[in-house]
Amino acid sequence: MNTSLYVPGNTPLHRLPAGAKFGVLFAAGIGLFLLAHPGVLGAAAAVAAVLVLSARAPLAALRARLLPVGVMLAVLFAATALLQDVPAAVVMLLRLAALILLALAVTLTTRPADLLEFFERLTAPLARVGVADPERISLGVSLVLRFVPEVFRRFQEIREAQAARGLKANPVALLVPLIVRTLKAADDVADAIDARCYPPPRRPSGGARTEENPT
Amino acid sequence: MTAPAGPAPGSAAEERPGAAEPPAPVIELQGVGVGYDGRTVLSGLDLRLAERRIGVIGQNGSGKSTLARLLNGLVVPDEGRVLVDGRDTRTEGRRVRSEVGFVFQNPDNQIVFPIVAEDMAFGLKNLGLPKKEIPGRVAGALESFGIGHLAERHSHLLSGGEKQLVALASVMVMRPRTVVFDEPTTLLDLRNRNRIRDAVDAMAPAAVVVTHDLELVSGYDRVLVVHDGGIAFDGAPGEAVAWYREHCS
Amino acid sequence: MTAPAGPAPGSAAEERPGAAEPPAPVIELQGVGVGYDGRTVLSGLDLRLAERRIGVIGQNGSGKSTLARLLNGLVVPDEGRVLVDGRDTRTEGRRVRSEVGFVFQNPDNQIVFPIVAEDMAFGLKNLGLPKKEIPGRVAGALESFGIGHLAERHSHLLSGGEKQLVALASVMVMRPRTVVFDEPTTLLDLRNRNRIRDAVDAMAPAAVVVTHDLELVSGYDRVLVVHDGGIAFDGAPGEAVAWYREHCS
Amino acid sequence: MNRPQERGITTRDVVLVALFAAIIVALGLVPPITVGIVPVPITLQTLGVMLAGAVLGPVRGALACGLVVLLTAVGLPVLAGGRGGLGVFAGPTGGYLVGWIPGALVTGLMVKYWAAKLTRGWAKAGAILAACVAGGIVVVYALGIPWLSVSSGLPLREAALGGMVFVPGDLIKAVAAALVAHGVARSYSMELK
Ligand SMILES: Nc1ncnc2c1ncn2[C@@H]1O[C@H](COP(=O)(O)OP(=O)(O)OP(=O)(O)O)[C@@H](O)[C@H]1O
Ligand SMILES: Nc1ncnc2c1ncn2[C@@H]1O[C@H](COP(=O)(O)OP(=O)(O)OP(=O)(O)O)[C@@H](O)[C@H]1O
Ligand SMILES: O=C(O)CCCC[C@@H]1SC[C@@H]2NC(=O)N[C@@H]21
Ligand SMILES: [Mg+2]
Ligand SMILES: [Mg+2]
Repeated sequence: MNTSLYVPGNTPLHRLPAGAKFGVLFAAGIGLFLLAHPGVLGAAAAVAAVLVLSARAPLAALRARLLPVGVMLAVLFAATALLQDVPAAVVMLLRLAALILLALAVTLTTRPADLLEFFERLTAPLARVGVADPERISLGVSLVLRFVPEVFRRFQEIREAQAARGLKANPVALLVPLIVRTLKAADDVADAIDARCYPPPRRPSGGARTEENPT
Repeated sequence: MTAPAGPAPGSAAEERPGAAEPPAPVIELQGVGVGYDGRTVLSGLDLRLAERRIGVIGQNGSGKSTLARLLNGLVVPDEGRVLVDGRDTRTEGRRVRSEVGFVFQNPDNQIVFPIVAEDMAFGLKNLGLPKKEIPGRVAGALESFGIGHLAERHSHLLSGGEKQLVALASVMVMRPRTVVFDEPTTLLDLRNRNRIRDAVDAMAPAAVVVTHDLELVSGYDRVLVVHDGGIAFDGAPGEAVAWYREHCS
Repeated sequence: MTAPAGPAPGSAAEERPGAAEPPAPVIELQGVGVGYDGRTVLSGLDLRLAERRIGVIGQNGSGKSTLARLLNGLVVPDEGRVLVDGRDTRTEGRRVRSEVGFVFQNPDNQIVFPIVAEDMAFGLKNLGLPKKEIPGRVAGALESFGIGHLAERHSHLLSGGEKQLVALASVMVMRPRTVVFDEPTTLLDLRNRNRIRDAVDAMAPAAVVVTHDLELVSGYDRVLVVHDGGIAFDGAPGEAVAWYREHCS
Repeated sequence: MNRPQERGITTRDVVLVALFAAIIVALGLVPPITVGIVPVPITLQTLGVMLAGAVLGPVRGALACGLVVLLTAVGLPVLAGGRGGLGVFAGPTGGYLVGWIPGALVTGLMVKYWAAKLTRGWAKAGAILAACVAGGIVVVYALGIPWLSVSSGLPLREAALGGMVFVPGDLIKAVAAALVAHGVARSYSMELK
C-alpha cells in the first residue's frame, strides 16, 4: 500500500531535509528531459538505483513497488521502439527509470510529516494572496495517505458481504456502498479533527482563513 | 500455546420453537491452516460442527472472523479443507454460500440498494429466482422479523438495530440452512441486542455466532474459544466462558 | 414518555489514584434543544455536570452522541446554551475544545495521520505548542499508556485495541481537563475493553463516558439515562442501570 | 444546521475531498491495462474522477483530483500501477492527468446546476451520464491528446486517433459512474459544492 512506502531509518538520505530532496528531484525531472545522451541517462539511472538501495528498504517492498513500474516501462519501450526507433526507446526507458527511481528514493526516506511541512513552505506565497491554505493542503495530503488502506479494507469488506449474499462482483453494486460509507465516515473524521482543536492558531504569515473566533 | 481439547461437544437438549427445522448441514474442517501474508492465523484445525447453536468467542485478532469466513468459503484454507455437507468450499463456493448465509457486524456493508425491499430483491434475483416469486418472499422474510413496515424505507436512514434486522432478513430471505454471524450485536443497545438475540434464537436455520457478548451464547449447544491459532476450548457455554475469562483477560 | 427527575446527583466518595488532579470544569446546559432537519432530538435540557466520572446510557438513537458532542461544541444547540466554566461553546468553541477532549467510538475514523507519532503531534500543533516541545510530550503520553513502542508504526496496521489506546493518548497528550468518550469500548474484546476501562479509571482528567456497556459505569459518581429527548434518570450507577433495564429493554 | 458556523471551505469539505482522493488512489490499485501501441493505461481512476465531480460537486470534485495530482507530483505512487513522480507529467499521460481537474469541475457543474434539479429518475441518471461524458471524457481528452502528441512526438491527428482506443472503455466507465452517482444520491443526500 502506498502509505507504507516510507521506511523508517537513519541513512544519509533519511537525514537529508525534505526540501533538499524535492529540490533535487524537481531539478532532475527537468534536467533529464533536456538530456538525450544514453550514456548520461544510464549513469543517472544507475545513481538513482544506488540511492534507492541506500535507503535499506526491505527487498520484498521494493520488488512489489518496482514490478508494475517495470511492466509499464517495458510496454512503453516496445511502443516507442515500434513507433519511432530503438535508440529513442532506450533514451525514453533510461530517462523514466532514472526519474522513477529517484522519486522512489525520496519517498522511501521522507516521513510524510516532513513532506507536509515542505508543502506548507512551498505554498506560503500562494497562501499570502489567499489562494491556498497550507494547513488544509497538508491535512488533506495526510488524510489521503491515512485513508487509502482504509478505503481498500472497506472495499474488501463490502465485496465479501456481497459475495456472502451470493452476488457476483459488480462494480456499481460495490461502489455505491463504498461511497456512501465513505461519505458517512467523513462526518466522523471531521468531528475528530475539530475535536482536536483544528485549525491551529493563525501564523503571522498565515493564510486567508477566517477564524471561528479571532483573537 | 497448548490447545487442551475441551469436553465433548455440548449435548444440551433443544426445546426451540419451530422444531420441525431441517437438520443443520454438517461442516467439517480437516487439518485447516490459514495465514495472511505468511503470518499464520489458524493452524491444524480439525472440527466437526453439527449443533444447531454454536458460539465462538476469543480475543481481538485471535482468528474468530477468519474461522467464520472459512465456514462458507469467503476465506479458503491455505492447508487442509472445509467441507459443508461434503462439498468443498474451495471448489463449490457459490453453492456453499447459498446454504450458509453470513451476517456481518456492520450492516452498512451488506446494503447495495437504497430501499430495503429493493435491496432484498436484489439478492434473490442473483439467485435466479423467478421474478413473480420475489415480492412475496421479501415480504415474508421482513414479516418474520416483525419489520414489514420497513419495506419501503431508506436502508441507510434506519437505526442501528433496524439495519441489523434488515441485514439478517436479507440473508434469511435466501433460505440458508445455516447462518454465520460475525458480532451481530456490537453496535447495538440493550433493546436492539435483545431483538437480534431473540431473532437468532427463534430462527429455523442453524447458527454459528461469533461474539464478544458472552451472555449471548449462554444458552447455546456448544461454544468454541479461539486462541493462539486453534480452538483452545470446546464445550458447554458456562465452562467455555469461564475458561475464556480466566485465560484471556 | 414521562421523564421523572431522578434522585440528586451522586455523591460517591472518590479514592482515585493521582488525587492531586485539577478540579473538573463545570459544564452547564441551560434550556438546551437540538434537532436535525427539523426533528427534535433533545429539548429543554438543564444540566450541571461537575463530577469526576459521569456515565451516560440510553437506547440507540436516543441522543447520547448528540449530548456528548454538545459538551465541547462539536454540536451547538438550536436553543439555549452550553457553558464550560462559563464559556459559551458557540462563541468560544476552540477554547472549549482545548479543555474538553473527545474520544470517539470508532478509532478508524479518529486517527487521521498515517504514522502514530504524527497523529499524536497533530493536536499539539493545533494548540500552537512550540515545535521543540512536541516530541517529548508525545513520547510521554505514549509511555503513560504503555504504548511507547507504537510511536513509529503505521496507524492502519494496529489492532483495534491498540488503535483505541492511540486515540485516547492523542487526546490526553493535549492535557484536557475533561475527556468525553462516545462508546470507546464497543468494538473491543474483553481484554482490550479492560485496558481502556483501566486507562479511563486511572487518568487524571474528569470523564464523561457514553456507553452501552453497563458494567463500565458501575463505579462512577453519577449516571444519566437519556430517553425521549431528555434526561429520564439521573443518579447513582446502580439505580440508573436498574431504571434503564426496566424502561428500555 | 447545528454545527458551528464556518465560512468557505469547512473541515468536513477538506475531509470529503481527501477521502475521495483516497478512493481515486484506491481505484488505481486495480491493475491498469495497457492497450496496443498507445502507451497510456486504461485505468479505473477515471471512473473516480467522474464520480468526484458527480458526487461531491464541482469545487470539491476538482480539489479531490487536484490533490491526487499534487501527490503524484511529489513522487508518491498514487497512479494506476503504482506510478508517480514528476516523470508522469513529462510522460505521455501528463495531459490526461492534469485534465482530470477541469474534467471533474465540468462534471460537477453540470450535475449541480442541471442533473440534480431534474426529478424523474431516468432523466436524472441520463443527465449525470451526459455530465460524466462531457467532463470525464471530452474535457480530459482536450488536454490529454495534445500533450500525448507533444511528448511522444506523434502528429496531433495520429495522437487523436490513438486516443480513440479509450473511448469504448471510458463510455462504459461513464455509464457506471452515472449509475453509481445516481445510487449514492438516492441513498445519501448531500449538497453539492
Ligand atoms: N485480510 C487480512 N489481511 C491481513 N491480515 C488479516 C486479514 N484479516 C485478518 N487479518 C489478521 O489475522 C488475524 C486474525 O484476524 P480475525 O479478523 O480473524 O480476528 P478476530 O478474532 O475476528 O478479531 P476481532 O475480535 O478483532 O474481530 C489478525 O491478526 C488480523 O490482523
Ligand atoms: N448528523 C445527523 N443528521 C441527521 N440526523 C442525525 C444526525 N446525527 C444524529 N441524528 C439523529 O439524531 C438521533 C440521535 O442520534 P445520536 O447519534 O445522538 O443517538 P445515540 O443515542 O448516540 O445512538 P447510538 O446508541 O446508536 O449511538 C437519531 O435519531 C439520529 O438518527
Ligand atoms: O495514470 C496516468 O498516468 C494518468 C492517467 C491517464 C489515463 C487516461 S485518462 C483518459 C483515458 N482513459 C483511460 O482509461 N486512460 C486514459
Ligand atoms: Mg472479527
Ligand atoms: Mg451514539
